[in-house]
Amino acid sequence: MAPFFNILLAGVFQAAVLFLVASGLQLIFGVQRIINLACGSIYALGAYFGIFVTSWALSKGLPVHLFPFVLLGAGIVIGLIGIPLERLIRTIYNRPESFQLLLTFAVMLMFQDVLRFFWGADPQQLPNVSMTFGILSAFGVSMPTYNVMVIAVAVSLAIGMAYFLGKTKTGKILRATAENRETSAAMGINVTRVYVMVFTLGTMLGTIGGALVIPNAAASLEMGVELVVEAFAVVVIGGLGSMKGAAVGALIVGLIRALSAMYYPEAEILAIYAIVLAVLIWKPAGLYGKAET
Amino acid sequence: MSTNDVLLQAQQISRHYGDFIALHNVDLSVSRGEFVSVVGPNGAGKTTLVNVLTGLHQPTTGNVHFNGSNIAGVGAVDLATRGLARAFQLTSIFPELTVRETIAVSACSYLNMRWNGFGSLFGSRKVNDIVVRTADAFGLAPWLDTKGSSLPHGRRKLLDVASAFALHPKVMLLDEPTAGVSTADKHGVMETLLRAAKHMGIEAIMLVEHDMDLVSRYSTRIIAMQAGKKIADLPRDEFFANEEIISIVVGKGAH
Amino acid sequence: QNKPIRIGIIAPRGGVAGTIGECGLRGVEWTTARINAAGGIGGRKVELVIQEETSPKDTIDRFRKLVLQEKVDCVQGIVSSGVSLALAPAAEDSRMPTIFWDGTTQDGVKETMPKPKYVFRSTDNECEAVMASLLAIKHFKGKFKRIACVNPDYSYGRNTWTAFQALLKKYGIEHEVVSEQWSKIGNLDLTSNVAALKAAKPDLIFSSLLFADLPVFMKQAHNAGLTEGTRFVLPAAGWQHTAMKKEFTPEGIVWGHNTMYFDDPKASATQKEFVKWYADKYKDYPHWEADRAYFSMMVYKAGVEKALAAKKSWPTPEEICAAIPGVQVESLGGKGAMRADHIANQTFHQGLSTNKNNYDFPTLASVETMYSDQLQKPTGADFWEWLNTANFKI
Amino acid sequence: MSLALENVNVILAGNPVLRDISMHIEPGELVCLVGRNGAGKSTTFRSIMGFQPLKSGAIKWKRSAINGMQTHKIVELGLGYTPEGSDVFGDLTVEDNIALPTWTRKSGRSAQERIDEAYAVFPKLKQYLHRGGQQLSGGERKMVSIARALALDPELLLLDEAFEGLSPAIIPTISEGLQSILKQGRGVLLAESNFYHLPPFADRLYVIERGEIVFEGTLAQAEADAATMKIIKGA
Amino acid sequence: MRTDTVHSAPITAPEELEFIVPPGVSRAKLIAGGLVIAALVIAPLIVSQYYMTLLIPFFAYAVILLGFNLLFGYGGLLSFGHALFIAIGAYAAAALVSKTGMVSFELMLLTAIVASTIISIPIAWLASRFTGIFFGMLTLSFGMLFHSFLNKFYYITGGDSGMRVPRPTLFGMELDQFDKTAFLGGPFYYYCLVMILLLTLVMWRIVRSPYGIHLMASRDNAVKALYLGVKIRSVRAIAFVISAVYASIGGVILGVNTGLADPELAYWTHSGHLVFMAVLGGYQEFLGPVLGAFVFILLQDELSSLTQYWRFFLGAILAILVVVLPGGIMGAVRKFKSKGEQA
Ligand SMILES: Nc1ncnc2c1ncn2[C@@H]1O[C@H](COP(=O)(O)OP(=O)(O)OP(=O)(O)O)[C@@H](O)[C@H]1O
Ligand SMILES: Nc1ncnc2c1ncn2[C@@H]1O[C@H](COP(=O)(O)OP(=O)(O)OP(=O)(O)O)[C@@H](O)[C@H]1O
Ligand SMILES: CC(C)C[C@H](N)C(=O)O
Ligand SMILES: [Mg+2]
Ligand SMILES: [Mg+2]
Repeated sequence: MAPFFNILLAGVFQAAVLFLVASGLQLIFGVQRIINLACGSIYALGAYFGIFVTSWALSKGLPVHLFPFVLLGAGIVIGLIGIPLERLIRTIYNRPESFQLLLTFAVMLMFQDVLRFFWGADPQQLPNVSMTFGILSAFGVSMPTYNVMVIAVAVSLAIGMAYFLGKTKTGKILRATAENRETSAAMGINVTRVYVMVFTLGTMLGTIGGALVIPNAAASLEMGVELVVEAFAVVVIGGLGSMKGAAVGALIVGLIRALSAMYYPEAEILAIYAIVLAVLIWKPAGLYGKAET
Repeated sequence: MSTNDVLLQAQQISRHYGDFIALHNVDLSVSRGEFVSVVGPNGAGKTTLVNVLTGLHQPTTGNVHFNGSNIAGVGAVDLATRGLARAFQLTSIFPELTVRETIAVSACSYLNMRWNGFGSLFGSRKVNDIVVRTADAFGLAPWLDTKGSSLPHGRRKLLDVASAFALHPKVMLLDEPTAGVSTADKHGVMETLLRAAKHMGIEAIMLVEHDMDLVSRYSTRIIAMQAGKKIADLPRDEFFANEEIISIVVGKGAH
Repeated sequence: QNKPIRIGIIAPRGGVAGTIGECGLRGVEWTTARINAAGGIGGRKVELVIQEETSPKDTIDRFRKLVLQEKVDCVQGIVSSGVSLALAPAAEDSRMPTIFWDGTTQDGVKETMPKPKYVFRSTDNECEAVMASLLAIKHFKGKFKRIACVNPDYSYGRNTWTAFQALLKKYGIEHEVVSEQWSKIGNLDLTSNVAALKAAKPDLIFSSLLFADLPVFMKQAHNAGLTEGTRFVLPAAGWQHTAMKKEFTPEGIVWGHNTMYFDDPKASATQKEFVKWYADKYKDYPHWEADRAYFSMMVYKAGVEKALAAKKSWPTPEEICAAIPGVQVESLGGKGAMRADHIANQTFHQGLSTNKNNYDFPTLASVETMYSDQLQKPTGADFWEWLNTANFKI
Repeated sequence: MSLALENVNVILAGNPVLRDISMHIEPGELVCLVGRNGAGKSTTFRSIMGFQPLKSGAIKWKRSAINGMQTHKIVELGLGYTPEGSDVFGDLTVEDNIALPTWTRKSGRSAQERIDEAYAVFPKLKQYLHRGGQQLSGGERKMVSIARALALDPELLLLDEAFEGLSPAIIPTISEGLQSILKQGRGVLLAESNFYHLPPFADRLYVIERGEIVFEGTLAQAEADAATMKIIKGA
Repeated sequence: MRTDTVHSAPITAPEELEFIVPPGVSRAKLIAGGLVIAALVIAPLIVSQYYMTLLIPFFAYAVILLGFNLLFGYGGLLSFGHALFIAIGAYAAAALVSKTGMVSFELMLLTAIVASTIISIPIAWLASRFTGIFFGMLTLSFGMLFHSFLNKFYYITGGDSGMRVPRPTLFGMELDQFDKTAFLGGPFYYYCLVMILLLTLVMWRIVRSPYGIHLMASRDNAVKALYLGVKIRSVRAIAFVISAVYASIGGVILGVNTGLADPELAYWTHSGHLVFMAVLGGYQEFLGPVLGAFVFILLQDELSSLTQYWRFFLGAILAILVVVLPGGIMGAVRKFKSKGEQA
């Protein structure tokens, strides 16, 4: 039984990272009705930047057990790139969806080369710091403590976001802005600020995801383009714009990947799309999405 | 009036939203030659009623018969082909299509040409006939090649209704067709409508309206709703003679 | 005749294979400078025209541009098998001398380009797996029974694994496959594969993962405790050798460096010079793709000069291509030659790894080399049949 | 003087939609902007609220120009607006819709006070507190929309088609509400296309036709003017 | 009776984007079209061999985008997985050859059409329930599903190495007096030219037919369309199938040009390029996307030779175009023209 739980836990870890990126996607979509195809690139940027800052800090004598905080900090700082990005995307808020998709697609194209320009074509990685905190194990089930920390971060962000959007005044203001920009402005909401805030926050979730995954992985030019598709699968399964959907969707995708790696490796990617299709047939708007029109 | 003349009939229809009952056991019928108005305070359930009658919403209970067959939930397309058409409370047009094209959409449905993917649309005499006749009836002829989104507000409303008329329906449901239309234009719109209805052979009209002026001028029969229930269903003159109902609908001391 | 020779180079710069292309391009840079400093090829300077290798569809267009627009004399490069497969017929058709650096995991190693006139291809990508399998048998025989793999999910990954099992069978090594993990190239989250492997409790793990995938796998495997007591056979470890940090890589791995091992004590002076230049300039240690680039260029040079010597005037592309088979060159990683069927023979370097060195990644405790006439199927043979009948010297 | 438009011109897609509009509203005044569909009423409102850039002219609030300012800044200064189509936030409950303005604008009065005042005009809304905006009927939305603007605690309230879609039964309630708003010293600018909806206690009337102000005066003056009546009431 | 009591405000054009409405063909347009065709006919005589080889992928994308735009421009459905059908076309051609040994181009086209029809019908059935971003994501999922199928089922599809598409015969003729470049720039070029003209004509008829108007109605206002008797699901599904067939025809041409059917054809970024081309050219116009394909191919070709950071510049140019030219190149031309007329 223990191996089975180990696999489940591996899936949960994948889900945690996927959730961070997908929730950024959801937040931006939820409020701004923009599908950010560049979310993968932003994730990659978080990864590269996280490595860059953390290795620099370690070389300057940072105590190793502080590295998660440096990573998190790097993710947050580089997430500020959302501010200029929002400035670019602001130019097409009034256009049809296809334009927003395309503009973020353009950003994605550019990002690959920007990353290559700064970091070259070789994949980058951190020294093996993820074992700094050892392994947590119980009943034969074990997992690196660092991974547990990442899961904890994702879960607390999930709960925090749900509370923030559902219960706080700012959250309600965001939701109002999501629905009708002009009327929100007429209610005294500084829409520009809300958009900058949301886009930056959404970007930050992505960069944090990228930074946190790094001790276990490496940063490569392709990582973003690959991730987009998975993040989309999460979002489609969970329902566009729903935070709960992002969490459940990420969990489903993470677990499916893990379980199929164990029991039926041929199906890994296919299984994800099979679920996507099944969900869309059964619940066209996704598990927690609102129906269209 | 024989029962054969009944075109649209709803029996005991209800619509629930969770605990809230927006429509409660309503019976009604519309017969050939009638102009039935539905009135009632805000939130009385008028729009819900139209939505159920036109299959946009399933009734929670009860059923709706049109022209003798059950139409509960048959879907909008089927309704349109059977001869039940509607215009919306908020103006609904095709922003990028011209008046000509908009009316042609209905014409193609009516003539069942919808799967003709290779014929020239306006090369067809039949389509052209319907387009020109309908546009004429609604005074839209000068705008034939204007896009819907470029039409003045009032014309848009007419186009919305005209395109529904071009389906040559038996019964037409109109949800506040003059909402937002200025006083100066309201009667113009209504008269255009009625004239067109006659011209295009529409057999009965059902109207949802707050403007009692319009209601009293054009209706043959009036249904009053309140809190999801039908509280009156009377010929026009009897309706306006009933002080109690009038005060519910119009309020006390209104003009 | 004093016009420079224009050589088109096609190599990936972005995407997953960008890192491989980069090393090859650096190799070409160095090689060209060196050739030009020594007077060029047949007295003509070499001029490079570089294009990027992307999808087969777009790379074909780049190739045609080199041929028709840039009027190059020769095209070298190509890393991915898919692209080389599309390009070979086009090169034949346009009579363009074309030498592939790599990218010859061809359709289950069947020859899809019989009797080429203009196209020269590299050694089979499976050579390194054959050699690694032989070394695994030599060093680990009797020390394992339960085997598992984690390989890239495409032909290269599948062929290497099948070859390993075939050789175990051929040498009567009793074994049991307990898990097969396939990972999409570029997938950097292998935690579930690691968990699945861990559950299978293998004695030996064979992995031909490439690029960053391998170090990431090793790191995750190490952190999950999978590296303890498990033997590893990593024929492609040398693709990312500098990323395989000691802290998560155990010693004693069967470790492939393909056709060049940068730290080979027996290396030629040329290789040492190159490695030094590379390390100084790029703060990194080169791998085999630089050698492939060097080899391709030197083979072309030798062919041109051979044809020139025979003819005394500048040879046609046909004459150059006819001259190339049979030429021997001393490549960076050791001796190499072009076979009559236009397939390269080169020297492969592998061995058991050690962490006792001055780098932060493993090197070879002792270098074993094999010439690819030992590792590669002969002309016209079927790879899988040949594996069964070949006489390997273990 | 509180709000003044001075020779405002607005061009939309190449067409002059507002031409040299000048008008003013004083504290405590109820002013109606009357005109047929498409005359330019909503455009006037949208220009005031900063949604619509001017071609020329100026819009002044307490003598300083507000045209070109961001909408939320204009709101901050004390203008409240209900758009033509109500635009209730469908994702928020009625309660949140009405409370929202108290979070975004400080007015010196307590939030509770402001909210209570809004419900006082439409007590019926208390029945739907937890219903989502999406689930309301057309008329209910209108009520929420007006109540919401009131909760902003504005000095001047701009109501675009306040009575559209409202049942005659409820119109007196709103009229009363309007009067109580005026009594607090607030100004109201009301756009209306329905002559019969014009509140008898309106102080002044502007009649707009094809983007031009063609009449200014009291209701009585308007009723006396045949040309004006033809425009707003039809023949 | 007053028929004209409804006040007529000045007629204004909307500020938002204009969508395609089938325009009449003006004489100027006919002449321009004639010139372009004439130029294409004599192209092999004047255009350098290399640029001739670029015209073949251009033809392929022209066909693909004609179909794509039926869905996107006329149907309002943005597919982010349309490259799937390009791949189906290319693989169908390859499979025909590997299974039967037949290398007839006509048979390749036929196989592609049959395969894309069969495969697109269930997808169309499902996808026609959706619009907007959901449609985009669903099609993206199908595209990626097929992409991973191509890789996973390598014993059928050749996996990452793909399947060879050998040089075909045209009307049974071998034409081996031409080498491949000459073949592509000569007989194959003219063959494709005629084919694309025919396919353009067919598409032109479709968008101006009764069916076409129902498709546009479903794009503009689905609920209203339903009440006017438009069977929006079927209308959309049919558009999807037609556009899939067009894409597969383009796929065959691409396959022949490359000589290979490979999984990258189905990758989602390839679909992104299609959208790029459509928007670049202007999807509000019948031929806008075709123009977009032309410009895209030249742009990518030039940029990738100029700099190794061509993706960056491609992205930057795209971003600028998206921001400043909402109507694409065609939209800009039209704006310019109408300014000229006003002056
Ligand atoms: N989805 C829903 N969930 C809950 N209640 C709903 C929903 N839709 C409508 N209602 C309620 O049902 C009642 C009837 O609504 P309906 O739209 O039919 O009223 P109406 O008579 O058309 O009013 P109006 O004249 O204001 O348009 C309203 O009180 C409304 O709030
Ligand atoms: N975005 C736009 N682009 C072009 N013209 C517009 C636009 N919005 C409005 N118009 C035109 O401007 C004129 C004035 O419109 P406006 O909405 O201000 O009228 P209104 O008086 O509020 O009418 P209604 O009673 O119908 O609400 C109309 O002719 C309208 O067609
Ligand atoms: C260098 C390697 C990437 C080559 C391998 N044969 C490939 O296809 O793609
Ligand atoms: Mg209603
Ligand atoms: Mg208005």
